[in-house]
Amino acid sequence: MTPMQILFLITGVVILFSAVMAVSARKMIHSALWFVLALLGVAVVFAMLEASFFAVVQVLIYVGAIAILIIFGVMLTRRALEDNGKHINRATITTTVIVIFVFAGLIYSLRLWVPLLATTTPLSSDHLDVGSLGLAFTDPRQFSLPFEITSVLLLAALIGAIYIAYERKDEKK
Amino acid sequence: MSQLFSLNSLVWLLPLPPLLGFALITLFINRSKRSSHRAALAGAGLSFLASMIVFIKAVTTHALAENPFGSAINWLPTGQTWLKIGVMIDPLTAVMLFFVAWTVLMIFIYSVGYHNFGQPVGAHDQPGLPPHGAEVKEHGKTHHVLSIEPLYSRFFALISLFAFAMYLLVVSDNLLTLYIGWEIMGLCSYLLIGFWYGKESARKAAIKAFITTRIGDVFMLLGLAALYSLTGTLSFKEILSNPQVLGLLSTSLSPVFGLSWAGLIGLLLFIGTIGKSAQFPLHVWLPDAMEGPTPVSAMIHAATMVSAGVYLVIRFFPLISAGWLPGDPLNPTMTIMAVIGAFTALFAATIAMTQNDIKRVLAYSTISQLGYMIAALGIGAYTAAVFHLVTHAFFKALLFLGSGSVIHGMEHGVLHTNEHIDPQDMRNMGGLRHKMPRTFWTYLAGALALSGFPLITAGFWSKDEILSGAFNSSNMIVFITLAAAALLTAFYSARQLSMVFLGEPRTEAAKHASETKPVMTSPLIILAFFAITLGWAGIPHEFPLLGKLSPAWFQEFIGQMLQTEQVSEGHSLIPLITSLMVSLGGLALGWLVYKGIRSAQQLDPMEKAFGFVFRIFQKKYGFDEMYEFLFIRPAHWLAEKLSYQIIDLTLIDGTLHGIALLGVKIGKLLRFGFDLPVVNGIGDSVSSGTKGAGGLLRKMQNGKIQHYMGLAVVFIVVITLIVVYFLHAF
Amino acid sequence: MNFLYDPIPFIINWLNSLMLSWGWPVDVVQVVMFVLGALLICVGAMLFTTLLIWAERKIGGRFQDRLGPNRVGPWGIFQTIADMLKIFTKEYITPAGVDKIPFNLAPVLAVAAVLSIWAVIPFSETFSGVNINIALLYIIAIGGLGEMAIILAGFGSNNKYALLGAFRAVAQLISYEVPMVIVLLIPVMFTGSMGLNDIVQAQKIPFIVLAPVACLIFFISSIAENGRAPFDLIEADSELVAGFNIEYSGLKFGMFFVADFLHAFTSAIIFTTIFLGGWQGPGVATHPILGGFYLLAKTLIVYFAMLAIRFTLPRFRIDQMMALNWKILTPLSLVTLLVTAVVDKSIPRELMAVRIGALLVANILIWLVADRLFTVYSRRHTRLVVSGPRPLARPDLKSSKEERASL
Amino acid sequence: MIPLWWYLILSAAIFCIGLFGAITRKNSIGILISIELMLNAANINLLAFWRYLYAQQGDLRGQVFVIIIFVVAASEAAVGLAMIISAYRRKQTVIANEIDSMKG
Repeated sequence: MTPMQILFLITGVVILFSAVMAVSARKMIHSALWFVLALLGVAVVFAMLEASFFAVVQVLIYVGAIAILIIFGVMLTRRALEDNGKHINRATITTTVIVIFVFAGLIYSLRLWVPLLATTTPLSSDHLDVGSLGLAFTDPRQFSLPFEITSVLLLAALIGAIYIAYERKDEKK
Repeated sequence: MSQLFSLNSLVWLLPLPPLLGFALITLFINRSKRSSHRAALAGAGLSFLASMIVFIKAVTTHALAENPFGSAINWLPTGQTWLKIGVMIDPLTAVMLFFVAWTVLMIFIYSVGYHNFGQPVGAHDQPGLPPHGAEVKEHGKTHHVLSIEPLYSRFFALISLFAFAMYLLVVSDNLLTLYIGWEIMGLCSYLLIGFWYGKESARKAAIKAFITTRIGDVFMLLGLAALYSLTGTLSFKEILSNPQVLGLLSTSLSPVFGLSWAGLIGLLLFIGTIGKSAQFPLHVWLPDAMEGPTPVSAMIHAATMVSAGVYLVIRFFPLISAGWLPGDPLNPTMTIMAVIGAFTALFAATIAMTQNDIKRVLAYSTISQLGYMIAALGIGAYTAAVFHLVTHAFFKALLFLGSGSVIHGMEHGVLHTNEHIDPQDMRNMGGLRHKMPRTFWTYLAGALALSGFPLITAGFWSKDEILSGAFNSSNMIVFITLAAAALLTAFYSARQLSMVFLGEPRTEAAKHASETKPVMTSPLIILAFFAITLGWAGIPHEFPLLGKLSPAWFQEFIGQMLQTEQVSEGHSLIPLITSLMVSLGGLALGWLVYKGIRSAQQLDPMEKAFGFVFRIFQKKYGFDEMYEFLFIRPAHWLAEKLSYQIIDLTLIDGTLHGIALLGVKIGKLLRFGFDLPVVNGIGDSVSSGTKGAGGLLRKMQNGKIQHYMGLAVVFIVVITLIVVYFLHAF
Repeated sequence: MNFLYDPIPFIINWLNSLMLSWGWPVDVVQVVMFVLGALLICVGAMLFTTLLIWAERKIGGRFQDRLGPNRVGPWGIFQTIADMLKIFTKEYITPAGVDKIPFNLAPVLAVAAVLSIWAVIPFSETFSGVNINIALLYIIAIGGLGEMAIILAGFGSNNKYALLGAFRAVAQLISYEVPMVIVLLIPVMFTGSMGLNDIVQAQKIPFIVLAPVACLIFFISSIAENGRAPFDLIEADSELVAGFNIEYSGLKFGMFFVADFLHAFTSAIIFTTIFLGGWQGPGVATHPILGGFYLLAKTLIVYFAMLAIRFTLPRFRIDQMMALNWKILTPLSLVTLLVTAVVDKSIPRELMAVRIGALLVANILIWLVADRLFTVYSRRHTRLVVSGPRPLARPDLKSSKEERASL
Repeated sequence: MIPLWWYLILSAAIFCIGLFGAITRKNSIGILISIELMLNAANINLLAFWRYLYAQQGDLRGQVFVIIIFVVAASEAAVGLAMIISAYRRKQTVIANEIDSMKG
């Protein structure tokens, strides 16, 4: 048990616990906060994978943007929070069975896979350079097309979100 | 850039402005009468300018006939070769352009006035009928004045299209585009003759004109096809300027009448001309075409479209006369042309002599003059024919427009006096020279030119040239016939002048006739100028005294077209004296006979003197009746009996009914034997099965998204299990 | 003398070797060092803040023509300490119905978020908390945590006004992050790195010379991010009671208070680091400790500018604030980024003078055009104010202006 | 060092938790949260594979995928929340199973 492994186990437990809380908390806002914690845990995992860029981006995008959006959404739909009905629907038991089945299936299918036990050595510093990723995204021979398509997707989502959520004057009751 | 604005492209663009005008008027601006005539005039004006530029360039080019300018492009692929279309300017085209441009522009301007632009809209006017006039209240009194044509814009659209077709015909360098222009003109002629379609006579005249010219066109198309199949080209230059082709055509024998191929094709094309230029025996449509508005008569049926027929023959003269040299005996095709032309000239002149409708006289006169040209071509007087074509276009356009002006003045009188008379009947006129001085003087110029008044009119020079040609080529029969026709021409010109302008007014309407507006008279003045002066471009060298002054420019210019060294017709005194005699004599005779008419009801003096013969002439030799009896009635009978009753009703309908009955029988059999039990049974069971299955599956489609998600997961798991256990994928 | 020239790394190295010599494993030593460093910076920052609060109150007093704190200690310098003691001893009121976890988490998160930024700031050439290559991204990401703190506070309070304040605050913060992030790309572009130390090292000539418009935009946005006047709608004491922190009392309120001041100072440091050349100055190559003083001096100047703005300008309306951001700063920042990129890439690095001149000219041009456009725009959108003649206290006297004219 | 399968198990567990939430949560924002969790699980997988199998060769494909998933997640959150708010405004509910008709 190296310190890293201990750290990983702690992080994993935190992530799993907060994920479980996020999907099962009665209050939506608590759910969102647990979700934030889970995301921070994932960011730590990223950092452990020596992808510090992704760790920071994870915080920036998920915590700084998506989580805040979700909390906004929760707050804007507060009236629905106050009804005290069941927060999860009837299919809980069935779903639990299914999910356990899926998880078992995943474990089973991973069982015999050879690179599963792979370990690795620390990366040299030139592999950690964000610059090479940036260059890869602007190089037409590598990923500039996916990059452009992604940006178009983002733009479309931006416009679409504004359009959908825009409150039209004539629809006001 | 220079390529774009070169003369060559100017020639290509030359016919297009009127077409644009037509499209513009038809599609966009037909609501506005003012914009309509503006568009039409702009189109005609642009083409006119282009034509003048091209004409001046053509005239100043040395040896234009050897090096005509123009170009051709590939148009339709025909197997390995291309059907080319193109434009070409040679001397003949140049002079055609000259007179077409001038007459077309003049007639466009004239039309504005003729259709009463600026007058009020008549209360009772209807589209398709000539305007009845409007009532205007002024100073407490009600005036009847002329009213504007209801279909004003349509008129300008159609004549624009017509002008396009004429320009297209003139500038094309091949028979195909010429034929296209030719047929568009036929269509426009049909539409414009029937312009006042509310009148039954106009409708009939339009159909008559269309069908009659179509007969000629079919033969022309045959000639065209023959030419194409023999030579593989329709380009004028490749056929007519190629001695090899001409020689081949003139020496090879065709299967018909023992004519050479050149002769046969020439004959077929000539039949097209007979239709278009209203030569005997297809002349019957032209007088009836006078049902159209007068500018139409002037433009289509005097100056341009009928000239197109003559133009075709002139253009193909090298083919028709292939192998013939001046002085040789005429070849069969030329003989036919000479005979038909001369006969038509005399024959139409006799009818013209007896008509009372001012426009009909001119119509028969046109036929007669076109006969002159055909006859001239038939005897090989090529330049004379061209010359007469040009001068005739000007003075006949002038005469028609003048007659329109007279009719207009008379209509004004009729409206003013409320007298119910025909404003076109010459018997109702008289003494109009005081009322309509500008019209009179210009009309006088035109009439003198028509009758060949010596020296000062263009008609004299061109007609004299034809008579000399006939005399010198020693075709005495043709010469005598033409001379007689010239005499009659002068006679009926004098008759018309006397009846219309001289003497005293014979009706109230004539007393109150008034001069027409400047927009109508100024084209008359311009055309009168050409009717007088144009002849001086072609005074022959040998003419006493004057011949030394003038260089016979026209003959030289056109003469380039022929390979032979024939500049102008040989000249001698006998034809000169003859033409002087016939013109002056005819004029004097006509004036003497008709100066004494005092009242509209009076019998024609000639009828008094000649009676029966006169009446035959007046009935136009009964050609219309003969055609009616010979062709139309049998055709009707055949159509009724054979086509309708026997073939249509009995044979075709019977067969069809039989098939229908059979179909019904088979259908019934199929319905009860197969459709209902088998097909419907299967269909019903499928549908009820689907319905049942749908009822079962409907419960899954409940709109609850998590339900779907759960199902999807379940199915993925199941499929994965199947893949793993049964296919051993892992 | 080496110690005096560059003391901090010296101490760090000494501690490191000391612990290693005790036989501790490397990992443990590193963790201990991190903890120590974090503690040092946090405590230092906190202490500094108390000084800042005093200075701010004092300067504010001068701006507003009064004395400011002047009773506790010389020049009132211990006033903040006294306030702290008061705050520590106050009762923690937790209103009924609050959501405990968010309510208590929020102030901690607020302070933590600001302090986290200090981890990446290069204080001198040789000393910075962590020199990561994506420090700029990290700063922006941490800003998100600050927003989270505000939301938690607003939501956890179970108070309508708090929630409203939180909404406003987050809307403002998120909005002003947009032009800020865009103009931050310009130094990144100049440097080719997101590491703060790299950026400072690249500033032989401070980037304020190369990109004055971007600098201005960043300055305005960072004031807005701090929520200080004229962008203090979040707290808007006279309007919103107190904004998102209305239900807090005692030390929890104190933490928000400290976070606020600290955030302002941190913004000034970041601004200095990115646009004013950070620790760059004469003599830093041989005496790295000088860099820390340069940084401090520059930061204080910037902070003073912020204070001057805070105490002189009136508050924006919320629509004006949003219009300023979305209609002026965001487009302007995009244009600036574009123009700067084009100009920068089209002139080779070797022609330093030409490059600086061209960038300056481009920036001035952008500014002139933008100024013209926005003047036209604002004239067109000026709201008509309907008001009658101003009531005079003593209508028998003429207005002072006329009076002066008459004298 | 941590072996690869630790990450994979962690990611599988997060994924299954997300899946569970996505199917069982009534609140549609809860569903959104669960989906984001699943995406995060995928990200962990991708980065882990990249780190262990490709990073040494300088192959960047795993990172590229992760970035694209970030963008997709952000877009999805934005559009999804916009839709939820829009639906809430009309129907006064965010319970996914109550929003089951396309009209209105």
